Amino acid sequence: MAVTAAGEPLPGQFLTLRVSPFSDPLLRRPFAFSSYRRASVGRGARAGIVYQLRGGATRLLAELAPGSRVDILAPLGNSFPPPAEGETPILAGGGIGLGPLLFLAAALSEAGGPIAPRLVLGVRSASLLPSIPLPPGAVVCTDDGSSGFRGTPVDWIAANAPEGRVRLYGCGPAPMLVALAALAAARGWGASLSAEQWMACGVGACMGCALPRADGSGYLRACSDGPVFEASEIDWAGGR
Amino acid sequence: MAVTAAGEPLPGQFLTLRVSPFSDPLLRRPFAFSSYRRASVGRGARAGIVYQLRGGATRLLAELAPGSRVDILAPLGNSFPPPAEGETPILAGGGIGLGPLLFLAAALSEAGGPIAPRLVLGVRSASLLPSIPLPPGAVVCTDDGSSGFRGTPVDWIAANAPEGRVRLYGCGPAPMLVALAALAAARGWGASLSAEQWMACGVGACMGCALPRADGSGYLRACSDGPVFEASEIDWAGGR
Amino acid sequence: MKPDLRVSIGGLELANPVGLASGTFGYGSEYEELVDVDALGALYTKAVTLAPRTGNPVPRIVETPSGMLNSIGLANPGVEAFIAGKLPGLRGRRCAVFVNVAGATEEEYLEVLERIEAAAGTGPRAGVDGYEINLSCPNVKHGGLAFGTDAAQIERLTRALRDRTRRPIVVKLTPNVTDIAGIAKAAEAGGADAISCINTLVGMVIDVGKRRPVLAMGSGGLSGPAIRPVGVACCYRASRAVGIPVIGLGGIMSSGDALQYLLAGARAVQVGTGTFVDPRCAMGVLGGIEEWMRAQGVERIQDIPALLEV
Amino acid sequence: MKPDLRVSIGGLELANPVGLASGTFGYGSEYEELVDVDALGALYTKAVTLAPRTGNPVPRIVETPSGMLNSIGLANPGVEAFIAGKLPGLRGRRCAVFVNVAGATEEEYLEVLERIEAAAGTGPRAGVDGYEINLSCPNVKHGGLAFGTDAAQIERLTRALRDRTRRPIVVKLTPNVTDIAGIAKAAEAGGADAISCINTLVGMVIDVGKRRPVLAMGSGGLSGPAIRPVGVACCYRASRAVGIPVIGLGGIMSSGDALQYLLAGARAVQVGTGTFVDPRCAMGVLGGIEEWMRAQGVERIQDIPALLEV
Ligand SMILES: Cc1cc2nc3c(=O)[nH]c(=O)nc-3n(C[C@H](O)[C@H](O)[C@H](O)COP(=O)(O)OP(=O)(O)OC[C@H]3O[C@@H](n4cnc5c(N)ncnc54)[C@H](O)[C@@H]3O)c2cc1C
Ligand SMILES: Cc1cc2nc3c(=O)[nH]c(=O)nc-3n(C[C@H](O)[C@H](O)[C@H](O)COP(=O)(O)OP(=O)(O)OC[C@H]3O[C@@H](n4cnc5c(N)ncnc54)[C@H](O)[C@@H]3O)c2cc1C
Ligand SMILES: Cc1cc2nc3c(=O)[nH]c(=O)nc-3n(C[C@H](O)[C@H](O)[C@H](O)COP(=O)(O)O)c2cc1C
Ligand SMILES: Cc1cc2nc3c(=O)[nH]c(=O)nc-3n(C[C@H](O)[C@H](O)[C@H](O)COP(=O)(O)O)c2cc1C
Ligand code: FES
Ligand code: FES
Repeated sequence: MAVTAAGEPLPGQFLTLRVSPFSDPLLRRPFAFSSYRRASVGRGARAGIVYQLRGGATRLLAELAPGSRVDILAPLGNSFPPPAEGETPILAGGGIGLGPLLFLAAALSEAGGPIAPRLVLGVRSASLLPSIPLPPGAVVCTDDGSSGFRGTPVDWIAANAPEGRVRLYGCGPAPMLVALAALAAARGWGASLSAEQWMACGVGACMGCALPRADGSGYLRACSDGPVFEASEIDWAGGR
Repeated sequence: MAVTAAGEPLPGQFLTLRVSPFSDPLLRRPFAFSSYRRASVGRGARAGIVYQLRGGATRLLAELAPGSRVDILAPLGNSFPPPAEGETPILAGGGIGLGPLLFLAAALSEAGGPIAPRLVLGVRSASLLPSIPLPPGAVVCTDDGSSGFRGTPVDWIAANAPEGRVRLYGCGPAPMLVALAALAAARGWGASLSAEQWMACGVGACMGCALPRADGSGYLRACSDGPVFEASEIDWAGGR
Repeated sequence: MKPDLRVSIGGLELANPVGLASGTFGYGSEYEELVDVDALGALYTKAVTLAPRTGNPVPRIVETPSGMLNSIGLANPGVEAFIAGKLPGLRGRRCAVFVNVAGATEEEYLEVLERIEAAAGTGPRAGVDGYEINLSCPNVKHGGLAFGTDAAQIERLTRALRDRTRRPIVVKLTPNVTDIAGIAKAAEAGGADAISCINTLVGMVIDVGKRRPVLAMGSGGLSGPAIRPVGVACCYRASRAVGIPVIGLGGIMSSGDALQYLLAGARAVQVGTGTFVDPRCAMGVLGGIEEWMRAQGVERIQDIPALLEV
Repeated sequence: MKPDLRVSIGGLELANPVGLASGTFGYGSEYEELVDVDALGALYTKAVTLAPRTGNPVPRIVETPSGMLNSIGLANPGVEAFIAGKLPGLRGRRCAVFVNVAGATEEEYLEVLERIEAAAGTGPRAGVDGYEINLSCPNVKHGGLAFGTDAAQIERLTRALRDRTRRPIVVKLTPNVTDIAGIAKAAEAGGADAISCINTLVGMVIDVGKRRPVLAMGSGGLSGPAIRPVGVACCYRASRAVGIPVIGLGGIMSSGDALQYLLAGARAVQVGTGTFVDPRCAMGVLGGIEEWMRAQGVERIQDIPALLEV
């Protein structure tokens, strides 16, 4: 049975799902939306996620037969803010951070802003590249150089960023977020980063998904204050 | 991966299986063999169980795709003794107690004793009849009379038993075993009953599956002293 | 015949026995769109302490087999911000509201309660109908062992709280003790109107790859279905040790689980971790209890404990 | 380089840190065809008491979320039958054998140990290499609370046992106490060579349909993965309270789980319920520990606890 809150997801928002009726694995698992298509005559709404096999829940997810029903709670969290007037949007994804950026890239293209968004995806090695089509102009980076640019998305962006104001949109592992925040600070760019943190409730009730504020004054909740934060708000290295 | 002890199963023996790699459901589940066919040239050995959906483990079992591998430990426990010279074998099964009796009936027929075994199966209602072929001459009993004889296998046997010595073979819910033991005692028949008890180890190590001895002197283990006991050995009403 | 689901705690009538456990439902607004809180019997707030607490360093949670550990660390805005920011919203609740009170010293507990008493007033819709005293806070005076482990101290604290409010006081017991019956008796002797049990069990998970505890604080509190058998056993013992009602919790995911607690002697239950797994868990628990009572012909909640054959 | 897996407990050398927990492996013969016991470090026998015990009424076990409850009730043939029937078989073991000793009074513990000492003699292949003292038996003199809950009594009992044997004594701690560190210290003060923790947690499951506890005894002991976080936390605390080795157990199913215990401070581990789920569990745990040590370049088992960053 799907427990679904009303509303259409925006890029950056996530869902939580429960894949097992048993008590192990127990907690719902969060996944970012990677696409959303409104319902139209004769066709239901359709949402997508991109996920990576990690442990029990993702294994069960992968074993689900097509057409299976899963218990979903969505949409949750905030969303990526649009680029300000004159900002070039650059989307940096690491590994499973790709999902929400695909959604954002599609939304930005659809909105048809003056500057086309550029997606930069980093993976460790070519074999880890997801088997889904990337948007036009996407740059692939691999740590080992086995495909595309050798290095991280942050390296690529540092070397190839256009002149003028940039807004970074980032989602990926903590070290990448740390590097993106540092790059944005050094260049004076805006940066909207999507945080990952273990979650219990996903709706702001348990304080489990806390992220340390950059100014040391306490914590913000990844699930309901985020998952998207302005890079300067969070101590990205202190989250795990 | 199948952890299998050496040896071919005999009627009355059981296997334990683990259906989930997660820790809920946790314990292995015991099921009696309902058939066994030796390996021959070009064809592997094949064993069968008959099971009923009850809770989590049997649900997972039912959801397994054909050809799935499961972790099995077998054969475990003792087996039904053959009927003594001149004893008519009557096999009384209640619900899921059918499995081991099917195996026994086949083995007795194959052994070709002087007197053909007679299987009497009881279920609450026709809708609960298993969808597997029963051996020739099998009698079906339903509590509500919706198919075959109205009443329990014990009622049928009490009314229809042949003259002379009988050996009862029974497997089913506790009330049925109690009634079978009483019938056998009253008529002076031998009776080999297969016990059901919750099991943890299945091999005699944990003392979890204890059954009270009829003489009050202590307990026997369903898994390794049984599961088959002479009816007079056990206090059948004291097991749960 | 519709079963009578009402439960009385120290003179306060709860519409039904199902509540939402402290720390798992915030102050009631977070799950607003998903859960009809007012259809339930009670809401137990996140702990309120004297000063604001930002909470423990992160990570604060980790999943375990059929459970989870948390070390949230009583993150809360402090009693003044609670009064200014949360109490007004709670005044609109139709279910009973128990404010969960915590502190590191006896004085802190008393001060929190006094300030809320003063702010809430005595009229209806006060925003607070009772207090749940969380004794699992490390006790600075007792070398870090939690408050809830020393019977004499619990009796004294309960009595001091008792003197300061006419609202029902529920004392929440930790299972991390040798003799929960003795602790329950101490709370009763101090004048508690009810006890709730259990709080979390102390647990630890180590990240073998990183060679350090997963939680930044090292250990945390274990909750969820894993601890249900411990909770039911504690409830069974505690309810036989005292005459006041016992409120059972720990790992309740379904009405069957809740009925285990009620049969074990509880007069009411709370759903904690279950809400994380399924936000509508508590509503399902309530529906299932009512259905069971109907099917079994049980008329009143308080008749359930006597049905247990031992 | 092959890691050094040896572990020393009171001068006794175990070939490796993995043992089979008391009560889950009988006296070593039941799993014979499935498990190469002698490849492991130690076998801890089912409890031995003075008189034979038939054990508790049935049902004795029930599954719980990620765990199980048991109330076997120390079913065992008694010390004399143990000596006559089991000791000879144990003399053939190449792994270390710890005889688990239980009793309802102090005298009973002493008597069991003395009789085994006398029967085993002092030569090699005695059938017993050490003792594990099970303190979770309800203590008749202390109103039914288990032995393992009173520090002074544990120290006295351990000292009395110490005076009667030169073989290593492992005192097994129950987690059902307020202060496990204090209990561990008492065992050390009494002369224990090691402590093992944890024994089971008290739990209860109620059959809502039958309106009675599933176990005939009402409550039982909770084991399995559900309790692993509690075991790791106890081990962490106990190993910081004492200088003697700590043997960790509770919910170990994999080498990763065992490494949590070793990093938490344990010098050795035991596999209990895990053997029920997978008879080869302990062998897998052993293999995985060795592999991990190799991959991480850790030379000796006793170097592992220091690797934990806190
Ligand atoms: C807001 C948000 C959005 C996410 N979006 C995606 C997505 O689009 N695609 C995707 O593949 N994954 C996403 N994740 C991560 C995803 O939730 C985890 O991969 C998943 O929970 C793993 O579950 P498991 O049972 O398979 O693995 P587990 O066995 O639970 O864990 C395996 C490993 O994954 C890590 N992990 C587990 N849970 C979390 C968590 N909540 N946050 C971070 N790391 C975790 C741990 O390091 C653990 O060791 C997102 C997480 C968050 C918080
Ligand atoms: C020696 C032996 C042979 C068996 N042979 C068969 C067989 O051939 N076919 C078959 O369908 N079943 C057989 N059973 C019973 C079978 O083991 C249970 O149906 C199964 O364990 C239920 O698992 P579950 O997770 O689906 O249900 P659970 O959720 O574990 O339990 C559902 C209900 O089933 C009952 N139950 C659970 N475990 C046991 C158990 N070990 N013994 C008795 N009752 C139990 C309980 O009353 C429980 O309420 C046998 C049991 C034993 C001991
Ligand atoms: C994330 C989290 C936070 C909690 N915070 C509190 C708290 O502030 N005060 C309190 O008394 N109990 C707190 N608890 C304990 C729960 O109220 C409850 O006693 C415990 O989780 C067992 O119930 P459960 O298994 O249903 O979750 C918290 C539990 C969790 C999981
Ligand atoms: C069926 C069973 C019987 C047990 N019997 C004993 C016993 O006789 N003596 C003892 O000290 N511990 C006994 N225990 C406790 C275990 O040795 C162990 O401490 C506990 O189960 C936790 O470990 P585990 O989670 O790996 O099982 C028993 C446990 C089980 C499950
Ligand atoms: S996951 Fe509960 S507050 Fe964010
Ligand atoms: S199930 Fe362990 S002895 Fe029978």
